[in-house]
Amino acid sequence: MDKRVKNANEAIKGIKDGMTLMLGGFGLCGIPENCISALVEAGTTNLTCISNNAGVDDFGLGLLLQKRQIKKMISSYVGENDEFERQMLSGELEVDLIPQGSLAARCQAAGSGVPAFYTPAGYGTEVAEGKEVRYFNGKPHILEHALTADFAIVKAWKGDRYGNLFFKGTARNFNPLMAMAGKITIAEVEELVEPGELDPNTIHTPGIFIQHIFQGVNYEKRIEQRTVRPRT
Amino acid sequence: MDKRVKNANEAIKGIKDGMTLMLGGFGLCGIPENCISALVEAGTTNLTCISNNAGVDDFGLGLLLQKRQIKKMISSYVGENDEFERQMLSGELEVDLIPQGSLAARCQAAGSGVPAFYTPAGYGTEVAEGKEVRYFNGKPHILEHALTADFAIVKAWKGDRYGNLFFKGTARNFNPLMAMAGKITIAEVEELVEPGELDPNTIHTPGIFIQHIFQGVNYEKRIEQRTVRPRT
Amino acid sequence: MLDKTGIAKRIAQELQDGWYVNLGIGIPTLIANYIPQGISVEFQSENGILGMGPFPFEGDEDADLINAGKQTVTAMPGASIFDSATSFAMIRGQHIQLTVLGAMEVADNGDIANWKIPGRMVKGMGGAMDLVASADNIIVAMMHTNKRGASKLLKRCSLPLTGVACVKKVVTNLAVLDITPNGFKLIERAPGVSVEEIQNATEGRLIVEGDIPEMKI
Amino acid sequence: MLDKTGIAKRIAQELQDGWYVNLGIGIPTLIANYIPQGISVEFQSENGILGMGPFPFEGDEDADLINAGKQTVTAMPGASIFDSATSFAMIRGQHIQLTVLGAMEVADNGDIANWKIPGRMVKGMGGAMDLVASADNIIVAMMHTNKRGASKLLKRCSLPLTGVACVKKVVTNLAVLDITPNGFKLIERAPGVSVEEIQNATEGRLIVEGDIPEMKI
Repeated sequence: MDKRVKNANEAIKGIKDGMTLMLGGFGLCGIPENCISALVEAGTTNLTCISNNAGVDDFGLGLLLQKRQIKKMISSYVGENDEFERQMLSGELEVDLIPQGSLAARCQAAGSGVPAFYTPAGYGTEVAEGKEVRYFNGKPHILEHALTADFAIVKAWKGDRYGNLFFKGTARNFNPLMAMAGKITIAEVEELVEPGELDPNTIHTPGIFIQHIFQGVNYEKRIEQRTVRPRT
Repeated sequence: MDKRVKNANEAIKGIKDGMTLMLGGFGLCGIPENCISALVEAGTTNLTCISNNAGVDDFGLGLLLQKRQIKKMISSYVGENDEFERQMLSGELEVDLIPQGSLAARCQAAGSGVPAFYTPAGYGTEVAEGKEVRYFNGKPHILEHALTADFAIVKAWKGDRYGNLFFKGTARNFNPLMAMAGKITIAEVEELVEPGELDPNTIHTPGIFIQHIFQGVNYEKRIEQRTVRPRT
Repeated sequence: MLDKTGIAKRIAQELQDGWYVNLGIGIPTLIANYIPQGISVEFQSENGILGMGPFPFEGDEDADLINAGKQTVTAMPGASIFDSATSFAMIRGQHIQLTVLGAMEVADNGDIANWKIPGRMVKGMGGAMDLVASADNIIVAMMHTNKRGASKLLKRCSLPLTGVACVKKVVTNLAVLDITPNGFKLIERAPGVSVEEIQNATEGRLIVEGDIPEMKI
Repeated sequence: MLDKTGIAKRIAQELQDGWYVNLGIGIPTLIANYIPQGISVEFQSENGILGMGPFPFEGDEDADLINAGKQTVTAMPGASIFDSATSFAMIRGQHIQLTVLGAMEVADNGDIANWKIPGRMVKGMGGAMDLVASADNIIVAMMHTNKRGASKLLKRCSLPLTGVACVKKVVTNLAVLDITPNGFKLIERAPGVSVEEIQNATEGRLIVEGDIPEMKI
């Protein structure tokens, strides 16, 4: 059960032009920095990327947008990226915006073998167009389908060769859900530890969901909004 | 946010005859021993109990069955309890048997505001009778609904006054899911710790799902099948 | 007339002991600074934290601990961290007692629009559609009029909706208004603001019954 | 003819390196003792553990660490523990490569019955319905005939079904059989068992093509 690969370049080898990728992270928090860089380097194109956000102009998925490697984005919020907005408004980039909770639940559903579920989110809005509406307890809900991807790419704090993952703080976000949903899931970790070092009770993502794992390098972990209070 | 109550008797005060309860545990592992004892003592009757198993003849939910306090059981496996089987076959006890994964998912759905979802489990069997069938990717699925309860009663290893819970080993099982699903959720814990002692990254059940918490006493933690290998 | 801080202070008065609260980006975020004495509430941020504390001290900021506005935050004792599915389980499952968010437009039936201006601006709905579709208690915090002076309290939203008939209360720089079956009901005036000024700034149906008290901030 | 251990040993030959495996109660549990040399597999138990190890040493048993059969077990280095919803996410989401379970009856189209005898015995389906409805690779481990000598490999199940057209392979005390569109296809005979004996013990459609080799255990 040794799922280790050498680095990001080796991990993404199977990713081909035109594939659908899921990428963990919320804003720039918990994004798979190494794999994004490797994808920029590889020049893989025509990608459909499922990720809550689209990075900022010069970091995260913004790097792939700059190079026009992304054909379509599936996200919930893209407000921090001018290049994204430009490509979208000009029609160069296809965009599917979906409610954040539905995005999370659709990934989880895919990983869980649940093909579809009902949610109240988006009823009566553009998001509901073309979707089945059904009432439960007198309240309208829409049918949402599981969302899967050829590859899911997630980033954890610690992991072991079995693929077990532990996330730190709010860098967890979509990562465990996308890890479940990918047909193949790549995990990059800040620290690769020996099996048994992670307490089985506190593993966030059991290794069964992971196919490739490696210890990343040079994490920048950029902060989007550095808000502090003065020491008094 | 102090959710502490003194003991099981105080915790179950709101439970009335005829209510629906969820009780965590798998077999005798992770069952809320203190609250079950308190319910036996209180003599609350006509209960509908949702629990994966029904205990054994003289422990766990078996104690409530002995006293005929349960009108209906909703479970997935009841093979360890002769009194249960007797009451069921004689018609004294209503029983709704549902697939274990559907039971877990229906609790989780209730706690998550998802009123219904599709699952392949049970298609073509008695379980599917009267349920909507729909094909996804060419495969038949049935529609299952969220399952809620007036009270959920769960048992954790450690917890704090905010209601945050940490489970040990496979005593976790249904407990976190039922904790989400109860209109009111009672948590009994082996050890009540100070807020901050539990690492926020490793809390299994965030306190938001819990209404009452107490430190239980005299845990028996009976083992159903003591299987060992000799030391060589 | 209130400034943004004033709006936050007024909404803070709505908080009740033991509530779990989700605060949106912008004015709502400020509310955390004005929790009334003697009550205890917990803040949930939909990116996966409950028990969010104030901004960290300079030098303590952690890239792995942010709120939904991508700002560095801290975790209070008793905080918990979870994935996005669990976070929205809390939201969709109605485990949160109060949701406060900003808006571009609110209609007098409780419709809200805050995620898109067709052809001009698309930020995305983020978690707002889940929040407004699920929460029982939604307060909108916003300016009464937009930059061009036009009312944001309308008969009907002109922008794409975020949710239908969901807003319960609106607190603006001019007034506190409840959403009722008959439209916006004026509850309080901002200090120094007349009923007439509020009427002039409100395009939707406005109900004014009896004496309208001035807010106490 | 095989005993229960023999059935477990024969099924163990089907294991492949890197597989995640769910073993049901009874004969399937024994398979864990006969993993072929040089391959690494991980056992999942649906009550919430992956990387299950052997029974604990005397005195080390922990009431909080059991398998789906309620037996005390151990966790291997690299094990993980999770709630029941995550456990069935693994199962339903097809993250498990092999499921082995017992049965009362199997039909020649792959139907399986193993949870109920109307009016006489009801243990419940436990996780079996989720497992058989989800898994691509299901092997049934059972005796070829019941206690009264009647075949358990049938044209049609007489008992309430657990799942439809899902079993891929059956390993009994007499034979290894694949489920094909035309019925049970005889693959191997147990040591010392003739094709005729298998034919006599099989009520469902049985395909016998060419020479049927004897199992190597």
